[in-house]
Amino acid sequence: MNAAMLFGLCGAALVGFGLFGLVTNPQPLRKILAFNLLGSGVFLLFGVIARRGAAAGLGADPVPQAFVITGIVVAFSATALAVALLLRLFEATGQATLSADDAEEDSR
Amino acid sequence: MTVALAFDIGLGILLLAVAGWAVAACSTYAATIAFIVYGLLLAIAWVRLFAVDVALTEAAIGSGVTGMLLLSAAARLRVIEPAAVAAGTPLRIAVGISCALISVALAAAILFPPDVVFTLAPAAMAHLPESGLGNPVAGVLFVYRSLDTLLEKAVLLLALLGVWSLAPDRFWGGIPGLQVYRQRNAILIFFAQILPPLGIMVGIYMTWVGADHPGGAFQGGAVLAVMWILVMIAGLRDVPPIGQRWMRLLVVVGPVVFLAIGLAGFALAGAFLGYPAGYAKPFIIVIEVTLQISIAVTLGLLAAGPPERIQPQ
Amino acid sequence: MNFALNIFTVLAVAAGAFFFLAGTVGLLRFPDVLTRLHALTKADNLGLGLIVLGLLPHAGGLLGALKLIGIWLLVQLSGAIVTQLIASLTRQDGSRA
Amino acid sequence: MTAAVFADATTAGGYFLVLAIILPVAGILLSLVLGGRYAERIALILLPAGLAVAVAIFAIVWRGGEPVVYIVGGWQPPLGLALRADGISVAMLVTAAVVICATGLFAREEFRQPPGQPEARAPLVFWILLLAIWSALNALVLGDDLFNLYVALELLTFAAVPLVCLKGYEETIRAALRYLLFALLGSVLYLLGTALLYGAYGTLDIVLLSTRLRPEPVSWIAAALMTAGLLAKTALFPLHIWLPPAHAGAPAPGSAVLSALVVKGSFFLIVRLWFDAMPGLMNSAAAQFLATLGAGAVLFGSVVALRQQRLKLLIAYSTIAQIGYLFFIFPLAMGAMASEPWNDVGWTGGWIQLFSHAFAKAAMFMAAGLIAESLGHDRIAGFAGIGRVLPITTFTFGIAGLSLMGVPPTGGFVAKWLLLQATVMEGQWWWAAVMLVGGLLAGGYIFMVLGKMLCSADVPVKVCASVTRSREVVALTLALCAVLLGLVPLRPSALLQIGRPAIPAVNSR
Repeated sequence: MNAAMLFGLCGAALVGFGLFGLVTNPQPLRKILAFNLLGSGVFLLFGVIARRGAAAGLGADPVPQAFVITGIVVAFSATALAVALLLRLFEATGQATLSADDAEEDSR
Repeated sequence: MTVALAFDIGLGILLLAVAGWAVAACSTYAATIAFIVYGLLLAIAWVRLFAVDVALTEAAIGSGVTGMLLLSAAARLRVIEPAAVAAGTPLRIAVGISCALISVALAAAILFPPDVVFTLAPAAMAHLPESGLGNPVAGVLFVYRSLDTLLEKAVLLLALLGVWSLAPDRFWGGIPGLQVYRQRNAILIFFAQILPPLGIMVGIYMTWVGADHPGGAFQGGAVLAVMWILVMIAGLRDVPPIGQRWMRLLVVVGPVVFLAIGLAGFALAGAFLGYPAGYAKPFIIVIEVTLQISIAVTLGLLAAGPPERIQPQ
Repeated sequence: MNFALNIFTVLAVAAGAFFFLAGTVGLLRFPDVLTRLHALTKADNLGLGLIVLGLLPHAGGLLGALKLIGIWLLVQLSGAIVTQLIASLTRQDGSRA
Repeated sequence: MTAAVFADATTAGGYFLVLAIILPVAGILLSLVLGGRYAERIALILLPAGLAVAVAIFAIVWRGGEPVVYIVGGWQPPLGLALRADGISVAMLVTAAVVICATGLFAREEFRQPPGQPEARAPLVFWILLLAIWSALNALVLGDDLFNLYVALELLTFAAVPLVCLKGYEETIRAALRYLLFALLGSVLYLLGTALLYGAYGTLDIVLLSTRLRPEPVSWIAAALMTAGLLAKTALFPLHIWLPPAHAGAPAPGSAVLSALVVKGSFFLIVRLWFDAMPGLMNSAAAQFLATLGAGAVLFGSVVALRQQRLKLLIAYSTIAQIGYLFFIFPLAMGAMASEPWNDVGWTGGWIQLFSHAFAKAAMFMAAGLIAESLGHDRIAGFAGIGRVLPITTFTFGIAGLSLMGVPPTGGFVAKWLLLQATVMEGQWWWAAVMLVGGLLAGGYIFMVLGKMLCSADVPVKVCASVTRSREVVALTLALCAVLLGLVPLRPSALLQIGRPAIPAVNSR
């Protein structure tokens, strides 16, 4: 067991947590939050893979690190757009749920 | 067991506990705060994985600006907390089992690494001198895979446009609806006066050292963005209307310069996004500096939200 | 000399960690917002201050030492401001968390 | 063994690939700065230019019979990135270019910046999003690196979501949010798969990956995660729930692009993944599973479409059904017995289904938009007499519908005929049954609408707004494109096989 594997296991668990929250939590804001957790779990796996590829005097393979940096920025963009949509929905309807009248259809 | 490993185990357990809290907490507000704490812990984990560039990005953007966005949204939505109907227990159990299976599969993939570990680190280091950079991560972002970075800038811009597009027609070109402190708060104003000079210096420094050490335009840009947001929230400066030409210019200047230098590569280096031999570093620094400005403005505006009024308050 | 410095570091960092622990216990156990803030500031100021102090000999030069002190000062500043803000909000609301 | 398809050097004309991606991006940046009425002008200049680039790439690949490759920045994969245009990518490029150009022409009146007034919201946003969708699609079909494709996929998402709620109604905002959440889940699962693949094989370049990949658990997990993510984005049954409100809520030109092209982007990536990146991994169980979902989509989508009262929702459910047909490509083109799966007629059939559906569905959404504009509503029950008022549009709807049903001489017929032929050759008759039932159901919902349109009204039709002839002609042109595809000879196309790796279907380690 080393640090990379340890955080790899953390990443795997975080993906599970995030997925669970994203699918089961009915509130959009919590879904957005869970998406961020899920994303960070995926990034952590990239980080573990990078660490495993330490070579040539580097502590970690730089290519997956660059993927993660790009990924974090994309995830932030997604969060900003989703939050803006949610707040607009709240303003327009006074609610923040994904299902309007079709609640039954939604929770199928 | 070494001290380092004990620390890592503690950190891992803490990470999972806080993440679990963020998923399971009853109140959205508490969950958001848990998420911010989680982000900071995660940044430490990134340092432990020898990925300092990522740690800085995670702390600045992943936890910092994202956390701020989520927190302000949670504050606005606080009034309608229990509105949504929770999913049924059988569904939750089924989803839980499948998520656990996915986690186990991933854990297995991590615990049993391939016999041959592939890595691009030697290749990235071998060509790094050609670019004049010292930080291999910057090398990947701006030399080897700069198309990814360029397209990602386009993603950031589109997100901003998407946020703006949510404005009612009559407020188009108006002022974003950032929540500004209603009463002028002396303490906050003091803070917003004293911190930005320091923060701006740190942000510029981060970008500048990014060529050779951990840091770069993203992280530096995020720090600048936060300083700007602080000044706006304290009410020291007005939130600028999104219709103004200079603002639009600042938003696109980085990607435009990036694209222009990329196209110049056709003529100068024989390839799109190639740099002429020997002059790579100055070009990259020009790209990073302009990108930092654009990233700072874009992140700040993303946090400020869609336009909600025409006249200043 | 080296040995003495190491002893100093261990003692200072241990004392800092103790204040962090005490502050955290206070944060969890104290009854209302204001007393909790009180506990928290002890962790921030004293705890972090002692840890920084203990690490100074190992900072590797003047620049490193200045960076460490800079970190402590920044945390002081933001801690003080945020504490003030929370406290004034609490007073306005008159609510007890 | 696959030396011919290695992306090892930039080929002649490779810079066109860069232009295909970069031209729209340049347009986005310029439009943001100049704003106002320049956005439309920039788009209208770039539309023909981009079409010319797409046609040029098509011509180079068609003449040369070999993929066109561009090494970005001169950095070889796996460290760098390559762009690669093969037969299916150029066909997609041209389809996307034609549909986008037509959409641009069609949208001119709806999204016109009023002269002399301050910049309006909808026009600026629409033109930029149209260019962004184009750029993202081009990047998706040309990318040769799975992470580069992830960025392209996100670009597509961020361009598509604001288009859904451009009108700003509350139900469209809800639809957009739901779409975004599905799309984000999809791309994160895709990214998770790429992480595993990079960890196991040290590259994300598709060509390199196909040579390194071995059928082992980690590849399976990665493939499953990525496919699941992309299925959510493609809205394959049962992950379709976000599509109808999103596609029905967007403005007509937006719906046309979303339904015709955007969902195809992620489908294209699934095919790339299974046929190009992981050719050794596909087995008949996975293929049958995907096609079963497809069959479910065909039946479910068609039946629900029959029950719709609003035209745009009906067309959106029809999209769900038509997407289902695309997934028959997996069992039919991946026949385990065939040594050269690319010669299969199923491969050609599947792709022609994609292209003809793109043209027909874009035409149909435009026709629906014109009808809604002219009547002020899109309730099918109130359509009586519209055939007299908008004869061209009714005709457009009719022939687009014929293509969806698969009636000769349309592209839809060629596609379904080839797919049927493939089911016979592969001995998988059950898919044929699904296709026949799906065709009948499609006939049902198309004639349900057409019948209403063509019957004479008891009271004179009240027309809210007149519709210009030029827009009707644009929609008709797209529908005619779908018919033109019907002239494609009924045999496997050579173009669609350019650049396919000649790898045996089962790659043992």
